[in-house]
This record gives sequence, C-alpha cells and structure tokens, in this order.
Amino acid sequence: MAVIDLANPTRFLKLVERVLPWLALATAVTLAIGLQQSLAAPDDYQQGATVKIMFIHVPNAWLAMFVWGVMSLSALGTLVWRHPLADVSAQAAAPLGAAFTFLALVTGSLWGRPMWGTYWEWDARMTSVLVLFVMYLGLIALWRAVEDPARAARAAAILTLVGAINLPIIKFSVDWWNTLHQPASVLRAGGPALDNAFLIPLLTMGVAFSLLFVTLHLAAMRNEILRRRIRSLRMMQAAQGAA
Amino acid sequence: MSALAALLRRDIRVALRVGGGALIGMLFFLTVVVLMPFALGPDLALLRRLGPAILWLGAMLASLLTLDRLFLADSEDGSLDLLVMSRTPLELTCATKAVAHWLTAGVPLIVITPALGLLLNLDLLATAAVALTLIAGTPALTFTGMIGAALAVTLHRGGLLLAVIVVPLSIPVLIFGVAASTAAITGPLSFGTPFSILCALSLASFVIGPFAAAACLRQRMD
Amino acid sequence: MRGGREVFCGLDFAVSAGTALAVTGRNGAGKTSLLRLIAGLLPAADGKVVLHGGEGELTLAEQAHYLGHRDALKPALTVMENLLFFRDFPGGTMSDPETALNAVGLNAIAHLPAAYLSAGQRRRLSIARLLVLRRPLWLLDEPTAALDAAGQTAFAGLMAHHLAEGGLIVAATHGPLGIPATTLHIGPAIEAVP
Amino acid sequence: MFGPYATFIVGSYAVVAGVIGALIVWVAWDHRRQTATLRELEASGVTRRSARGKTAAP
Repeated sequence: MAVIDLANPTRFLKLVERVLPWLALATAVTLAIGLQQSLAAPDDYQQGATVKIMFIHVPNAWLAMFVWGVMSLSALGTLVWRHPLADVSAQAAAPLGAAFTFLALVTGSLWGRPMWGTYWEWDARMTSVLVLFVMYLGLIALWRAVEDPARAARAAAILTLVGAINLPIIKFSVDWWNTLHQPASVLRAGGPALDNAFLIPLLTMGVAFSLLFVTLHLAAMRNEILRRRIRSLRMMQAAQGAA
Repeated sequence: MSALAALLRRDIRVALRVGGGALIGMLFFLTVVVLMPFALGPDLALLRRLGPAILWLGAMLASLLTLDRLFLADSEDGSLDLLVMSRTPLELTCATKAVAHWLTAGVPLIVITPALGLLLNLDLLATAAVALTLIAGTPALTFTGMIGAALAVTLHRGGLLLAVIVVPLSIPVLIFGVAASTAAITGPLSFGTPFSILCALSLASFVIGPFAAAACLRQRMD
Repeated sequence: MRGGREVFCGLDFAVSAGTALAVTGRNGAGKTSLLRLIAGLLPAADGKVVLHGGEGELTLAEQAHYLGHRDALKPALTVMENLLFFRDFPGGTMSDPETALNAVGLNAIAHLPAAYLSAGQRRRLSIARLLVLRRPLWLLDEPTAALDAAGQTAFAGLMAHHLAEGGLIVAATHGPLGIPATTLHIGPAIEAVP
Repeated sequence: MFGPYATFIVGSYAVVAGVIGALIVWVAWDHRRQTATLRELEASGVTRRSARGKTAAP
C-alpha cells in the first residue's frame, strides 16, 4: 500500500512536507553530536590531530558510492517499472552525489598533504574516486543536455546502470594498474583495527551525513517535481496562449 | 554597437542554458587530464615534468571539441542567414561570436586549470604559469578555430573534419604556450620571449580569424 | 545555379513600391533559390538585382527581411528574448516588440522558452520578426505554411499594411496569399546542356 | 589547537561546511523560486488537469 501511495507525486509531496522538518532536525542533532565527539576524540599516535579529517572524509567517501547505488535503483525504477518518481529521484541525486564525491576528494587531498607530503597521489583508491567524480559530472551534463526530462531520464538511467556495472571493473583495473606501476603502496588510511575512540565518532558522523543526504535528496526531489509541474503548465499555457 | 551586444548576449545565454554546451568542454578537459596518468603511469615526477604539455593538449582538444557548433548551430536553424543579411559587417559578427565562445568555453578551462595542476603535482608557480599562458593563448585557439568552424559550415560537415583542418593551424600556439610554461617552471630560457610570441599570435589571430571566417561564410553555397 | 545546375535563366521582372509579387511554380522550379538570390544568400551566375530608391549605401540584403523555411529561433531563449535579438541585431528602424507580439497573438506567452512553441507558433514568431524591425522588402518563402486559417487571414492583413506603407513583397507560394499580387510563374529550367 | 596541522583540519572542515551549506542554500532557494513560479502560474489562471481542453495550437 505504502509504495503505491508514494507513486502519486502529490501524495509524495505531502509526505515530504510532513517528514522534512523532522529529518532536518534529526540531521542537525546527529551532526552536532558527531562534531562534538569528533572534537573530543584523542589524537592518533601515528597521524596526530589529522585523524580528525577522517571523521568527515570517510562519510563523504561512503556517500559518494552510496548515492550511485541510490541512482542505480532509481534507474531500475525508470527502466523496468517506469515509476513516476524514479527519474525524479535519479535526477535529484546526481548533483548531491557529485558534491559528496568532490568533498571526499578535497578532504582526502587535505589529509594527504600533511601525511604524505603531497595533495594528490595517483593511488588506486583516490583514482577510482576521481573517475567516479568524472562520471557524476558526465551524468549531470547528460541531464542538462536534453530539455525534456522524460527523454533525458531514460538515457541517464542507462548510463547510470552501465556505470554501476563498470565501477567495480574500473576499481579493479585501477588496482591492477597501480600495483603494476607502483608496488608497495605506502598509503594506508587509518588502520584495519580502528579503536573505539575513533569508531564511535566516525559512525555518528556517518549516520549524520546519511541523514543529511536523505533530507537534501527529498527536498531536491520536491523541487524537481515542482519544476516539472511548472514545465507542463507552461507547455499548456503555450498551447492555449495562441488562441 | 548595441547590435554586437545583442549578439554577445544571445550567444552567452544559449551556451549557458539547458542544452547549451558551455560546461562540456570543461568536463572534457578534466577527462583528458585524468586519462593521462593511466597511459603514462602514476609517476609524480614524470607527471610534473609533462604537466604543462598535458594541460595545454587538454585545453586545445577541449576548445576544438566545442568549436564545431560555433556556426553550424546557426546554420542549421537558419539564423546564419540573418547574420549575413545584417547591417553589421560580417567580420565583426564573427569576432563577436568568437568572443562569446571564448567567454563560455575558454574561460572555464582556465578556471579549472589550478585544480588540474594539483592532480598533476604541479606547484603553485607552475600552475600559475600554465594558467597565464592559457589566458594568453586560448583566444588564439578560438579565433583560428573559428576559420575551421566557418569552413565546416561551408562543407556541411563538422566534427573530425574541423579537427583535421584546425589542428595544424594551432600548432604554433601549442609550441609557444608549452615553451612559455616550461620556461617559467624549469628555465633556463626566459619566460618573456615565448610568452610575447604567444601574445603576438593571439593578436594576429584577432585580425586574421574574423576576416577569414567571414570570407568562408560569404562563399557558402546552399 | 544549384549544385552546378542552372536553375533558371532569362528571368526579368520588376516589383514597384506598394505591390506584391507571388512567385509560383512546381517543386524544384527554383522559388527558394530566387528568393535567396535576391537576399544575397546565393550568388547570381549572371545578371543582378537592384533596388531603386532605397537607402543608397546599403545593399539590397541589408534592406530586406528573409523569412525562410527555417525559423532562426533558439529554443533555449524565451519568445521575447528571441524577438529582441531579431530587433537589435540586423539593423533597421526598430519598433515596439510588444506591439509586434500582439499582432501575431503571442503576447501572452512572451516569457516562455521557444522550445515550448508549436510549429504554427514558431511561424508567428518569425512573422513578428518582420514587424519589429522595419525593412522595405519582404522576401517570404511559403509564409503561410503551418499557419491556421485565422493566422493566414491575420498575416494577409499584416502584408496589406506593409504594402500600404510603400513596402515590397516577393513571396514564393503554392496557395493564395490573400492580397492582390502579380504572379510570376517559374517554369521548368530550360534544358541547356552545354 | 590541532597542532601543526591546524590549517589542514580547519580547512577541510571549512570546505565541507561551505559545500554542504551551499547545497542547503541552493535547495532552499530553488524551492522558494519554484513555489513562487507555481503560485504565479496558478494565479494567472493556468490550472492542472481541469483546463486540459483541446485548445489546439495552430
């Protein structure tokens, strides 16, 4: 029932209207707690105070991939079920994903400078995130290139799915490329066994950023629905205005 | 004057709105630069040495890629007829279109150059040098490329033909652009000489480009 | 000449102020080529087109409006933005864009992107281009194509007004124009194989 | 406060705050603009569904 209800954009708008303030509040509270925890977290014995960058870097990097997942699901919705909200969701998610990927890159770069002495290293992980960023931008360019959102949606959905299949391959090949060229990578973020002192603030920040994404995504979807509504109203106005 | 302002305004608006391609060139530039380490290997010392050349190649290819729509779009929708029948001299019209194109396609390339310089491990001075040479050199790319764009309209064929026509014309710009940036980074030659030549090339193209393009458009047969 | 082929030759005609010339002929007879030739968009193999009594320093093309098959609209720009470009760029005596849009009945949707317009509305916007900038000679290629009956009547009124002000019209057409006009029939090209 | 790396830490937090802030402002501004336009359209008499008569364009 719930899913069918949501299929109607008007009902969806009403739901968003109701849920959004609470989501925003939850985001703000979690973010405040997370920030407080991050500030209170001790320095790492190896990385010193720079470990604090991890608390914002890792959630962004995680979201960078998660958002592509959301877009892939939406793409399936567009192609298979032709769900009216699926392409709205995909379109609204793309700029958010690009922003999170950008932040992951920038914070990673600012973390790398004091740790490795360089802002950028063509390390396998960073390189794949950069490729992901380029793919996000390409997707946004595709959305922008076509005036009619319904037509753009199908093209973008296909590209998103192809990207989803390709991303692991890209990651894999970049790993290979990197080990071929540059054995014994010295770059290791954090460590496998993360102390609770770091793990708890990290998880809190992870939750906070996820909530932030959900909030922004719903708000952006609402804007997109309104924009499309305006578009169709204007088309009607054009048809009537000639009389 | 207001006629040219109207043309400038229109071209910039069309480029920036949905369906315009102002940012595609920037994205292409980024893609080319990201591609290079995969081919050359992630060796930072090597990338630093090749950095200016990579950035210049990327910028050149990106500006080429966006150039083919310069007159072709107007030709397809019939507004080129209007431009030709205008009381504004066709040379000025061409120059204005080139300026609009440079503002929407060339300037973004220069804006992201610092970020790309970071990826190629260029230091601040080197990045600044490349950006400066791009500011001086990309107008030359646009104004010589315009000739090719006008020819492409004459022959009803854009894309690769345009690249084949324009690339040889742009070789001097590439040579002196890279020479000036390398001179600024490593020496031993002075930065001033190649940079002056680059500026001279740009200035010359301001004169030659519009006249040649206008001549091509006048020759156009339908 | 089109594609190296002689399209027509031995054509000699005159249009005087306040009159219209309807160019007829079957498809491929060269109606469009004739209009483009007058507009200076095609070179004439031989002979010339002269406008007497216009503004002396300007070429014929600079005193003519050419309304071709393609409507020269940018879909990303609004109706008004398109029209303002048509007014500001080509050069001539400008007039009020609102009035021009009113005359073709597009004033209600001036703020919409041209991409939303139907074929007939795009045609109307092209016609508004003739009104927003005053040039004595109108070269019209199938001007009433895509217009509905009401639109055709309205356009005939606009053409009559233009003629009354001393303008000239050369129109390539299949159907009736709705205004008194001399007819020039272009026959099949003379098969002059050298 | 954060030792020798203060610039990098503060810098990265500032960048994140800046970009996220810009996203929030953009979404809010976009919402305000779209609702305003929608209201304007509805005020000018264009309504959804109801007026979907066949006022066929020429």
